[in-house]
Amino acid sequence: MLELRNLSKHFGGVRAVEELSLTIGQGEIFGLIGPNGSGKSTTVNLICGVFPTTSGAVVFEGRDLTDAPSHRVVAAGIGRTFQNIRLFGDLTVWQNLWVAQNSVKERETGWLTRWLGGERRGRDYAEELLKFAGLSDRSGELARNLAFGEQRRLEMARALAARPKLLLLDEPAAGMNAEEIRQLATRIRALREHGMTILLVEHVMELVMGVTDRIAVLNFGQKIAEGEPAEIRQDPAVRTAYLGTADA
Amino acid sequence: MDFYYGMAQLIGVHTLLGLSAYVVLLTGQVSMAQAGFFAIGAYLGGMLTVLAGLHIVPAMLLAAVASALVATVVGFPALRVKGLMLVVATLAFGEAVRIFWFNFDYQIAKGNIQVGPLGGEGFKQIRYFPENGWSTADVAIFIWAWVIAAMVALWWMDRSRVGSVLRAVGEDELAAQSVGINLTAVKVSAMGIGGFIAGLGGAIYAHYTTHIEHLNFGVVLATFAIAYPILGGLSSVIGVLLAVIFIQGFLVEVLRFMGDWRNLLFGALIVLAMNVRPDGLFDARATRALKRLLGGRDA
Amino acid sequence: MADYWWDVIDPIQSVLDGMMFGSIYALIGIGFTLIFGVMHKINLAYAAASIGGAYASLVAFQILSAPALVVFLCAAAASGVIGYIVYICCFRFIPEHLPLATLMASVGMLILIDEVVVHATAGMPEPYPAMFDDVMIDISPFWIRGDLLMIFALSVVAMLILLYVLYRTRLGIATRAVAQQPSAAQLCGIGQQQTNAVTFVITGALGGLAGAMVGASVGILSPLLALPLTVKGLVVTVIGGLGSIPGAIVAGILVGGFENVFQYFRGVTERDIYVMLLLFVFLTFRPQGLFGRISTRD
Amino acid sequence: MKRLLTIAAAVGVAMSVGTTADAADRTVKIAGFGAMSGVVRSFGINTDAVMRAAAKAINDAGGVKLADGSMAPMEVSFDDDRCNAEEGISVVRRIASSDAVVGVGPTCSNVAEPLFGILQAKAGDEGDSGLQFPIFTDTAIKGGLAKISEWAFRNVPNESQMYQTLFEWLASEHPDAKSVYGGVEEDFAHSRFTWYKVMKTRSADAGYEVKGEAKWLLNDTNFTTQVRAMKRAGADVIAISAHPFTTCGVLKEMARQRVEYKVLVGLTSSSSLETLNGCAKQAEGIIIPTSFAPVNPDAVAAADAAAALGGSADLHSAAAWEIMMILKDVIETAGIQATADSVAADRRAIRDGLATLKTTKGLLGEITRTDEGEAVKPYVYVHAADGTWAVLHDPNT
Repeated sequence: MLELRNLSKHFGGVRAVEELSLTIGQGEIFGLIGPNGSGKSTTVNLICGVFPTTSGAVVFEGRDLTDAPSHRVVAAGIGRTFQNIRLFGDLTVWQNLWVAQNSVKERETGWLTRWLGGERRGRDYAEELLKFAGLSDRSGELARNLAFGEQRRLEMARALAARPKLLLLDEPAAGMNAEEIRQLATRIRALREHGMTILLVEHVMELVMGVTDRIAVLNFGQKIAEGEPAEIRQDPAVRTAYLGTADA
Repeated sequence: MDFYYGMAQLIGVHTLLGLSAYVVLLTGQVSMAQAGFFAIGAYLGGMLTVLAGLHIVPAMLLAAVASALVATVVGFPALRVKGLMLVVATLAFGEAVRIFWFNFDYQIAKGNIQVGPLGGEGFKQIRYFPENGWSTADVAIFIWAWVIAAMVALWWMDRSRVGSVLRAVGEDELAAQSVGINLTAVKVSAMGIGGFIAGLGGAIYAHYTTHIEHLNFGVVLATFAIAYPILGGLSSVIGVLLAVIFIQGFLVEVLRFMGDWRNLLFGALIVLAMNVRPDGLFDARATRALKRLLGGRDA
Repeated sequence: MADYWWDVIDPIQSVLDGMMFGSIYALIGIGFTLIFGVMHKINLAYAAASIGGAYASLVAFQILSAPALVVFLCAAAASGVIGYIVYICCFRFIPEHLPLATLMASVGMLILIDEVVVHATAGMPEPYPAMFDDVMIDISPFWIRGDLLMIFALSVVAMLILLYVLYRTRLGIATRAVAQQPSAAQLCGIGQQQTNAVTFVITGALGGLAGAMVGASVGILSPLLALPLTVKGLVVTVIGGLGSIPGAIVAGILVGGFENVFQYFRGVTERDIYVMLLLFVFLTFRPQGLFGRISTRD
Repeated sequence: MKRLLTIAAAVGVAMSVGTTADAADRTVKIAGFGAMSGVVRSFGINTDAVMRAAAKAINDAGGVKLADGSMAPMEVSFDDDRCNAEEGISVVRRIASSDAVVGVGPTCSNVAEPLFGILQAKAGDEGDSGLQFPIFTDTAIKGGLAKISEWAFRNVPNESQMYQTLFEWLASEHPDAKSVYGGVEEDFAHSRFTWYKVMKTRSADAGYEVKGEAKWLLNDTNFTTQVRAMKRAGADVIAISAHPFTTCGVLKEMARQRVEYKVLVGLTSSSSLETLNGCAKQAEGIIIPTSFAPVNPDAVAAADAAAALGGSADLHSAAAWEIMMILKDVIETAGIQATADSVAADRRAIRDGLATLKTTKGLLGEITRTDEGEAVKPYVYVHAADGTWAVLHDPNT
């Protein structure tokens, strides 16, 4: 479904991502892990067209998305969340979802009503998303007034509002307690039930090992291992580079 | 009574100027080019009625469209820069427009006098209103018809998805892109809408002051343009109107009796207002209260 | 000398004059850039405060008939005080996350300072002292105005002092720390508000000197000066690269020089259009300015 | 909401214009306006003081005689228009909504021009909805403004005539001076008009060779390039059409570059204190034609009366003195009622009275008035000598 071909990104002399190749299949939950500064977030940003690639290609469903502007990436069916939450704080919870409704399905309705119509349009799907994120009773609240966990959930719901096929989650568990992480894992699995493909970039091993089908490990911008969670856990290279220092 | 109609005219025109900056500010762009668009509207509007003999309404619309086109063209390079760079870039553009009109001569004979813009000496006798027997009240009502139309359109836009999208872009461009918003389209359209409204305002301005010259459209006017929405608070079009009334009505007109003190108070009260209400005179809370008052659903 | 020679000499002479005049733009540009560097905010009242300081120093000139250099220093001191007042009124109490509010407040301050000056002087042009204004250095075929050279030298000295303060003293290091990492600096015990206030006083003093230099180079002060200086100062700041002091210096001199080139070849009425075009060229091909870094923060 | 309404009501009250006139003590209300703030603040201060001084002089002598033979005092008000077109219009609309019978002002040409535009072009023209309110302008020198409206009158010198005779006189006084070089503040309507349409053509008419002109903008500070060209031209007469700030800047630069000239001519409106305040030393000898100088007992008395009220009588403000005196005569001839109900009729009567005037008395002698509402005022040539303006020559003698 998503294929990265020899993707590289250099910032000046720093090789943030080097010759990275990955293939994520339809319906898969794919984990991308690695120590701090290993290039995980850069990879997400490259897929989303935040900054231009140095070399290599991003191919999604057979279409070349290398260096496509972000909004085209979204239109192609890729949604994302951010490591440090980036909600529209001065908009309400509901409006955050509303602005994100850019999918093909919405575009089929007349542009006039879609853009200039009132807030009632697209309500059903948004209602569904709010329920999914556990925010049904907070739709009129300004996003900035939400608690931290709620903000994380809203951001994920916002990414889903555009009806993506592939969801990139950039460290969604950062700052969460064990209970919240458990709920997150349930939510991720539920998404897969709905046919969503997920790329999970994460630090928290508990989560990654628990929900992913396959994992790739980055170190210094390069892929040092790829395989099923169990294999990765045993991989000596990974142990020295990463797991050796982190609590598995 | 004439005086009040005159004030209504002035407040109406400045509200249009403020609204034009408001739209652009929603996308997070502080544009100091609004005075430039205003000038384009003023000169073209004046030329269309005086030189081409058009009726005021088509003259205004044509001037506004031209001004919107220029604004759209400015919108593209403006995408590259943000923050202070954008302030300075748009300021430079506004000044360039002013200097363009300063160097622009186009006069034709009409009766026994020459009419049309004449560079540094200005463009005089744009007397469409008095020549056609419009009373001060007529003109005030005419201007307010436009102002209300613009305000209703923008109020509606604010409540529609467009408004949320503009604000989303203003708040976080990266996040806005990542939910599929086309930044270029949004920012350039905002510039275009702003240019259109500024063009309308400029065209009326030329007609109600009857004489324009390049010095009218300098940095001071550009500053006023952004002052209205900022002082009014960016939460609704009502704020813009309130800020215009505060500046043009209160600081300029009501305080006139204070003579010498008026001008000292002018700056000082703006400083004070920003300290007391940094979110603007009419902030988000006030807007929500108003929406409830109007029976709207507080989504 | 043959006539055609003047066609070569005159433009060069114009550029020389312009570049020396540009050192004033540089001083104003440094002020904008420094405040931007530390607070990421624009202080639009800056040029007005500079002229205000120069006006305040007229007291020393007209009543105490102090020598020119003392008058200049008084201008610097007065502008430092005004800088502090501007900080208190427009920046101190307005929340950090509302840059538009501070922008507007500084506009209010600009109007206020201008109007105070107008009230104090009835808007009359006031004579301002200069040093060496009767000296004309003749390096045939060119000549250089003694007072402009003096202004140039004083500006350079002021910039060197500023660079020393910024890079060699504890105060300067604190300022730069706040500029780069406000929260981390706070953890290290560097008071952000104190640093900001000090930045305003230092840049204010620098602006006062610039105001005095403007007065000295023209020979008169007028409240008319504040607005054009604000515009030119901002242009210089952007061309030089936001937050870059060497950038502001080079850009100031560059803009001063170009201004005169355009004036010489295209006339005074079109001059400023070309200055603005120069700015657009920079924004298009080098948006980070002469010495600015491309921001890698998102 | 309630608080908002209270504020709105308060604003409404504060904005309202007084329209009550007590029949018992009738006064003739004259409304002055001009710039009291900004760089031309001195204009407003002076005009305000001169108008009050003139009103005091008239009232001390008994006041103005009304239609029914009773005497009424003159009452003067003064509003600040910031030298801004929109504010000027607002101020006049405000005055016109009060019971003032005539307006005196504005100072700035750039206010006068739009302002005259909102007045009715032809008095009594039903099809023209312009404001019907007489305005008698003191300063606003830019040529030919009064023809915009029949309700507009000016008491300003005729620059074209002044400079014509000045250059003719100079040609006879300085037969060795053959050529003229101009300096013009290019972006200000009045100074630009005066150079291109007045000084340049009039000096050519007087037989001078015009060698060109240096141009600068009104807030320029660097004149090196322009002055170098000026020096290169080597003209005998330098004529500067600019306001005091840049006039001083240019004169200082001319001193630095040691520009040599035989005669220096300046713009009418620069014959004020501002120029002397800014650069008395460099301006020494500059010759300016002006419609006011304290050369006779009347003029001295007017200047003293103004000084007593904190203003200075110069060519701008002295015109306001004359206007007050002219208005007194016109009002007495026209015979106005000065009651609350007669305001419109009184204004019309004053306008018609002003329109029929052929000659009036001025401080320097008789002023002839044209059908277009312009004045042809007597004038003198002054020059800067030892930090004051001294009369150099009186063309009438």
